[in-house]
Amino acid sequence: MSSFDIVTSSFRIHRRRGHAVAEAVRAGAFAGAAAIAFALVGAYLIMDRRFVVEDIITLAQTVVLLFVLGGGHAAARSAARDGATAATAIGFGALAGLVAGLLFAAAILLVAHVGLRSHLVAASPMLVRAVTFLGAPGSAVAAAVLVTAGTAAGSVGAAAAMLRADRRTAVLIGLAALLGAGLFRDVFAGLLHNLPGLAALEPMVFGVGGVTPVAAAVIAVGAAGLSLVLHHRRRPPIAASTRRRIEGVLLVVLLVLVPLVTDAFVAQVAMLVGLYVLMAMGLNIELGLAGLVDLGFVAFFAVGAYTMALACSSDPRAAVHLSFWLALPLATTIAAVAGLLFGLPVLRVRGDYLAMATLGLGEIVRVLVVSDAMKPYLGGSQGIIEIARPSLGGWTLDTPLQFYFLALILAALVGLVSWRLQHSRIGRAWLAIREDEDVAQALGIDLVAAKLLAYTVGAAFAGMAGAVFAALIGSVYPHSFQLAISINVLAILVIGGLGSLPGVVVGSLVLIGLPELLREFGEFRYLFYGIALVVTMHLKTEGLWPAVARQEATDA
Amino acid sequence: MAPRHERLEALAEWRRQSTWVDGVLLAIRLGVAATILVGFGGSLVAGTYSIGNIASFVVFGLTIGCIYALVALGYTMVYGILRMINFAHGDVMMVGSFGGLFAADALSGAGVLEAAPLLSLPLVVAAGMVVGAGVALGVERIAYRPFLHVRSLAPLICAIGMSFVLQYAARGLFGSRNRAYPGFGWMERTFEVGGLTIPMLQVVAFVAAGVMLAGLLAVVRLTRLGRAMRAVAEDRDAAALVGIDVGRVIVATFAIGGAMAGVAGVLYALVFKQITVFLGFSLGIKGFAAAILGGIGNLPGALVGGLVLGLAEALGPALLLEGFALPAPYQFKDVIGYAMLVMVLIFRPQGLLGERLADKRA
Amino acid sequence: MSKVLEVSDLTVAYGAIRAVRNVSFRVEPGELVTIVGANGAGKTTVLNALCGLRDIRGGRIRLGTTDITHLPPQDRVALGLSQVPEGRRLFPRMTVAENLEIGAYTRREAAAVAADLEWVLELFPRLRERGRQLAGTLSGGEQQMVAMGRAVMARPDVLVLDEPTMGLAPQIVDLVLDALRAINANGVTVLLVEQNAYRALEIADRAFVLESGEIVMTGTGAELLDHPDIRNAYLGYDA
Amino acid sequence: MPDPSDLLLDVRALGKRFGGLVAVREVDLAVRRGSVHAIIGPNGAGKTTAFNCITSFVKPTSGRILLDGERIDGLAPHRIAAHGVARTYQNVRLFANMTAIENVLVGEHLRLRTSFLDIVLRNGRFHREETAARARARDLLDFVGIGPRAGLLARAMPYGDQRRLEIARALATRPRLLMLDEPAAGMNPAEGMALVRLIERIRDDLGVTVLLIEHHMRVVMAISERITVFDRGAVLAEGAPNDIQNDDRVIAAYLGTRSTQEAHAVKLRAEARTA
Amino acid sequence: APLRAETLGPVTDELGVVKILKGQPILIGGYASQSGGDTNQGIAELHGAELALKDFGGKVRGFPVKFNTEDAQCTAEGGQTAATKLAANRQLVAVVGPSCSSGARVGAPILWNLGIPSIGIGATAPGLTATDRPAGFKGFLRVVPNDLKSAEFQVDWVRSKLGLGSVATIHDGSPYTEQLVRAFEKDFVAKGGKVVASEAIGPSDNDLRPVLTRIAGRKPDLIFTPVFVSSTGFLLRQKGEVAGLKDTPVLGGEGVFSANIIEAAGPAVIGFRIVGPSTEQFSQRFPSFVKAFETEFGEAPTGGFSAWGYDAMLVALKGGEAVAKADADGNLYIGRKALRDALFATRDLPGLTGKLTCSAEGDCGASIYAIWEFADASPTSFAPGTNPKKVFP
Ligand SMILES: Nc1ncnc2c1ncn2[C@@H]1O[C@H](COP(=O)(O)OP(=O)(O)OP(=O)(O)O)[C@@H](O)[C@H]1O
Ligand SMILES: Nc1ncnc2c1ncn2[C@@H]1O[C@H](COP(=O)(O)OP(=O)(O)OP(=O)(O)O)[C@@H](O)[C@H]1O
Ligand SMILES: [Mg+2]
Ligand SMILES: [Mg+2]
Repeated sequence: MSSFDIVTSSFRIHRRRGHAVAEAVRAGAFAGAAAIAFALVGAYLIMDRRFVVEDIITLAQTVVLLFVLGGGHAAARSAARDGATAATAIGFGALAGLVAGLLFAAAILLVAHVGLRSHLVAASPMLVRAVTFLGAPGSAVAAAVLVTAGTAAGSVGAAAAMLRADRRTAVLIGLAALLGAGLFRDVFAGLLHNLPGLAALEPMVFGVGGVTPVAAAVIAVGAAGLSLVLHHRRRPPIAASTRRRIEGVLLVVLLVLVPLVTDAFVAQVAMLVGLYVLMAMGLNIELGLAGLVDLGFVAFFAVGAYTMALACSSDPRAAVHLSFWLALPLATTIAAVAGLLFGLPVLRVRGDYLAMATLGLGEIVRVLVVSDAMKPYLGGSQGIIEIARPSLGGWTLDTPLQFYFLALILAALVGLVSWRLQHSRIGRAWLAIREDEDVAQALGIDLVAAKLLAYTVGAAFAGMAGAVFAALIGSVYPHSFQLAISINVLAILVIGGLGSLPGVVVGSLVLIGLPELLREFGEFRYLFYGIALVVTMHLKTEGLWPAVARQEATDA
Repeated sequence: MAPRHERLEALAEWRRQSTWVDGVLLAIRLGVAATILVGFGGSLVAGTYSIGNIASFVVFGLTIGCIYALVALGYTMVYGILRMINFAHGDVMMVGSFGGLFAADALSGAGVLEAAPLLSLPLVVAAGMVVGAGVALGVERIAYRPFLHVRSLAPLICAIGMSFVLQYAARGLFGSRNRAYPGFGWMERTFEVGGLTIPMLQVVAFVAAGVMLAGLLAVVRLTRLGRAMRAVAEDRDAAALVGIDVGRVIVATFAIGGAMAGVAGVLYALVFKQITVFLGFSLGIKGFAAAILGGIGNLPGALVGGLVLGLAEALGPALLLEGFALPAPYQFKDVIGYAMLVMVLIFRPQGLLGERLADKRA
Repeated sequence: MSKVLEVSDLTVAYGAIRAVRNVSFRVEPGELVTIVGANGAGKTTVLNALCGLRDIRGGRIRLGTTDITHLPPQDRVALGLSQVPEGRRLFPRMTVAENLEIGAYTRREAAAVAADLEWVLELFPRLRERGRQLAGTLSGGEQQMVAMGRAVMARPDVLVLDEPTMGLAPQIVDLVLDALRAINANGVTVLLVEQNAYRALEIADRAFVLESGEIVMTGTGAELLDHPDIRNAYLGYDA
Repeated sequence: MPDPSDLLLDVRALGKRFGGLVAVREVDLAVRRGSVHAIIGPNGAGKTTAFNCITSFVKPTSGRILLDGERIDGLAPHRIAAHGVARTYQNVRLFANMTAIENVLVGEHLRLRTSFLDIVLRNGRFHREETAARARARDLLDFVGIGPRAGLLARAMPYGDQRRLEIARALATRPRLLMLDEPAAGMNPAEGMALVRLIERIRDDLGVTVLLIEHHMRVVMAISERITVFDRGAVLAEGAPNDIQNDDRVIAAYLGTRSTQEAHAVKLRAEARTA
Repeated sequence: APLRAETLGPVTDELGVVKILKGQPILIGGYASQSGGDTNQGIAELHGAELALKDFGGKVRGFPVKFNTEDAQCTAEGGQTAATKLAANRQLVAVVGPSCSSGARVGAPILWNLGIPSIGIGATAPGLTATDRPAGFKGFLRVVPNDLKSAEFQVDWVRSKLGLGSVATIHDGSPYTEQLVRAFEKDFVAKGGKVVASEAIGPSDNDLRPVLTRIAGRKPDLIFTPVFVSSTGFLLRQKGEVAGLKDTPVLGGEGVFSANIIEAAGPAVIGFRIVGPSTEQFSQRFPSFVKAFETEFGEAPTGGFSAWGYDAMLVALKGGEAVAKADADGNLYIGRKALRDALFATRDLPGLTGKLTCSAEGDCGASIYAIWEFADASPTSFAPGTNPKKVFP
């Protein structure tokens, strides 16, 4: 057993619950602490620059509000579980909100009047100013306003908890829709702009930084209403398999249509998602099927990219001058060979040892590529530039959208191959190795051959992604091939659901797509990314789209 | 030498039992040996470095090796019990290092640091340990405990997530500038042993690593908690069945591992004198490498792994690459480290002191 | 010193499948009770639920005067409920001696623990010479002996065993069952699941028959031993 | 001494040491083609270790192992499987997270021939082979009596079924020699007798030679043609069931004089004879 | 959509016109490395730009200016994505950034193909403003000087002023430092000097003593290394521990022109020299800029590039001010081509680093250099003029 295998025990560790008052204070304290952390880490200020609803509420305010709403909600739920009436429960929510508000206000007063800045750089007058609504920044009035607002928000959260389940969902969906619209303003604005006939709507719905107030009301109410209507329409029950199929079709439609009708940026992001899908499918063969951890996966991506560069660039280092269409299979093949070579020495290494060995190999490749010693062949830190774009009969691919469709086609192809391999004797052998190497071998499976095949196929997929990547960017630099990419691909697999092909797509959408959309929060992007990883795993431990719905939902 | 026919027979026997993979592995081994020989020989011929230089390299390597070892100890502790790499460990170390810094700043502000440097050091280290342990507990609470009963890689991904969170939260909270670590007068001294200048700090690092290892070994081998830890490591359900509170044992392990990271963080800062919020990532990887090299789950292995890795990095470019006349050989420092790691794993897939991963019991 | 074990309406499910349904029984202090049942009847599931290794869907479990339904496993051990689990579940990389010693994890009185250790070694002399061998390298039968010894080391009021004779040589089976009787004679309540139904019924005061997760029959050991259905289904006389 | 060409498995002077402990010493074992041969002996006598040596799970310290006259010792485990040796394990070792039928299909791996290209192209060859393999897997599950549980995850199955599944998986490799390590453990006497019938069918219907380790004397006596008794790593006795049963040394070392189990076994054999 | 001539309100422009409704803000974009290995640099640059906007009053022609920033990391794909994202907003008039040449190489054409000029901060690669650069770079300017120029200056100082004959160089594998080192070496050799060691390290290396030992064996007269703050700190501190290097001077790059290097290097910073802007403006204004920066963002700039961010923003604002035209209703119009031309026509604009004058290729850097030397090891003593003090010219 190791990190990359299972870890399990049959019993859970339960938290002992306290009295409702204690639980409310606890919930409030959590909300308050979250808000304080959010402020002191500096995220408040950067998110305060973005409006959700134009000129009315900023993203930062929304986040803090959500913390407190959540605290009130949790307090009320826990009170209701102990049998409190709705009114009392709301009282507990208010208590939680009060605690949160007090904590937050206290922290702000501390920031305003005690110099914390030598250690906490974000504890700035600007922060105090930003959270002040009434009164002088840092004054008692300002603090009182915060406390009042906290109490109110806690009560509202609690009140929401007292709603009937369907209404609660409706409220939640309404808010989520609004938040989504505000957060991804640029995407939706682009969408409106491009959809025929809707272009005129754009300035009505979106201001410069967020949703206009009127549109906000329409969106929130509309989404909530829709949710209620859908909930109450009698639907014929859908079999799980049909449902999955429908979801699958929807996913494909989404993948094809959305980039078409939005702007270049969405296409660009979609393109990156596509490349990660290719890579993740490769790693899925290694890790998801054969259980071989590979933290040096980025090396194959690099091999593909550099092969493309050396085959299609006008750089003097370029060995040959091929067209993209010839270079692509060449890059794939060379990456596959690299996979084979990688696999050979580490065949007998297992589990975490394998993780480290591959990580080491990946780093070796990266350093080689950046090194002065290899500069005459690989360009060193200046990389290789001016890689020709693919062209087909005089028509050159150059927009992100075109590349996206290229990636999509390749991903579909690779997905098909993956699926076929998975459901064949080879795939079964891989699974068996993952489960118990010794037994698999005793059943006649040649471990060496099977593992090498997994490495080779996985590497080929990654190399293909790398080749497309190089052609898209038009240049390759060693700094694009960091360890972080390997880790990212691993996270995609697990978040999506290990061993699941649709999971790979969903995982890439979430882990590549969303952070791209959050690019504007620059320095906090990885903070949010980290939080997203944690939260996703807590909500969907098996991944967002697990391989097969195994029957043992509650079981060890 | 055995008679000819016996040798032939042995060869035939080898051929009967081996496959092409054995051949390839043999070739790799020979290739490695040849490379090392050529590089080493070439380096000797090149004669860039004096014996004194090499001796200094050994001292450098041992110092950084001690730090790797301390990080590796934390990994190995947690791994031993959960069979899980704590990916956030490097960042726990970073936060611990900041804890020590703030304590030192406070002490310095109160004038204690200058007045009683000998007394202040334990206080600073303790601060690092407490902060490290605290953060490690947070990591356990968020990334491990909720997943004790499920079968998935979720803890691993959560730990990676926590690593990002710690790094970038620290950046947001403390800023991204490099921070100077205060020196403790007596530690800045050096002394001579056989013509070799040895800084006091190096000795401190060495002693610290040794003491920590001894302490951990004592805990694991001799105490009730230690025995419970080993039991939980082997079979969590069975441990619960003999009355061990599994949750508590895991918490204790994380706390110890975190404290270890705190020590490593402070020690790192004392040796290298400046810290940033990003130091955790690369040191974390090195610590992981050291733990694997020594055989993960094995405490003495962590020390050995750390020292060997440190030595390889310090000596490798000088002793191996010089012979190949490569430009900028120190760019390959990490390559040497990782290559050595991979080589060791080829020869000993279980690490230097590790036990065979799977004794094939049927 | 011995405690009553009372189970009422116990239901345990794996996902949608309810493997144990509304099982109720009571084991009186000092009794030796056995559960008999075919493959997959739910015996192991019942025992795991008793020891807290399995979340239960419904029902109550009482040990003496304490309701232990929602206690974590280690607290149940401290209250005097010990299990010899199916498949032994030793700590393979700890020595035999360590495995035995850790069985007494919840106990602090060193002298009494030492005395119990001596007793275990008398029961299984073979283990004496193996004290320093890693438990994982023992043969299957030797492991089973350690597993029993480990559970006894906790000096339980109620001892629960899941197929303790599995994989034991016939001679040792005798020995183990004798030992079990001796333990029981010392005042320890015993709940035994055993595939060697003949021997189990022979030594049991009372027995239940579990079929598809439900108790379908109860009686004294001797009664059931002579029951034709039992003879056919579990003793194989019809073969 | 039987005719050598009659021997399927011929183990000569097998030895295995673990550090200072000699687990198997100078063991000779001859298993006749088409027979059911049992190994019994006290716990820790080295029975499982001998199995492990034969299947290359551990490397023997000394000795030779011949299958059908061909040396197989020292070969990698998958090559031994390819020679036609399959086994089950004392502590069931299934692919816990795969379904029963998938477990069996893995067993068939050795006999499947579709190439990488066939699989990627999903051509007729692939479909033919895959269909046949699945059909065979179902047959095998039916054969061992767990056909209805084909879709269940292995780890969700009760212990006894897991043992049967393990046998089915081993059979899927189409072995010449099937080695079973305590197949009746965890089964009650009635189930044990069902197992006896299964093993007989394996020998008679499938023509597979069976070598088994077992402590359930009823099973051993009811089924085996020859029995080898191990004690402390060495062969204590070898012979037909009747001789073994009455061998004083065996009784002293293994069966135990008071063994009621043995008495039942005798009774059962008597019943089986008369039937 | 391809760019075409357009007339909106009072403005006609061959590449299109941005119309800003009354009360709406003018959008300026920014992209720099805010995550990954070069985080500090990018953040400092963007913060510098924000300060410029603040100093400018936050408005152009009475219209508030909004600064939208994106993370470009320090990679080509980061630059590409950030630029694409910025370009998706059609209201954007100009962009400040990026920090790295790799990002500029991909990002600048994306922006310019949509008529958006960009002003590079840390992108120093000579090719970006070469006369034969591709058309996509015709809208790219930079306030940071081209590597070739700074190298020329430094070599001149080392060779002609100090008269040193041999150097050792160290870079950290980043395109920026490697390029500077190569330019320096080339010039140095051309001027008759000798490069006795050309070493490289990794950006996260902390024990540089072995590589310094190797250099010591070559006995250079000077070590030239433009690596960043952490590495420079390690290098300066550890240099003393390596026999034979104690007195070898070190010349660093602009990337460490900050208070932080004092903290990083401790006492070893004394005598350390770096290259930096030489102008009057710089000497006068930089200290107060650092103060303002610290009040605003909690810590002083950690690297040396914040001043370029400031100047880039300044150029953009000035350009906007020059070409924006209001109509009778109070809406504002900015012609894209006009703005680009106005930016390229920047002359003697008093920036933070000096008077900015843009060449026809887009190099706007003041390129008047000085060598600065640190004289005090107290972190609070950072004040260009006294610590570090100008030693040449
Ligand atoms: N982890 C699991 N997931 C799903 N179902 C399970 C699981 N474990 C057991 N079951 C099911 O629960 C039922 C009872 O199993 P249990 O192991 O308790 O039987 P048992 O009586 O102990 O059998 P045996 O004598 O073979 O040990 C069986 O039908 C089995 O398939
Ligand atoms: N890997 C090992 N290391 C050390 N000793 C071992 C190892 N494997 C087995 N042994 C020892 O070898 C002896 C023979 O063990 P083996 O498992 O072969 O016994 P067995 O005959 O199968 O017994 P059982 O019937 O109890 O399963 C035992 O004393 C055991 O402790
Ligand atoms: Mg059972
Ligand atoms: Mg055995």
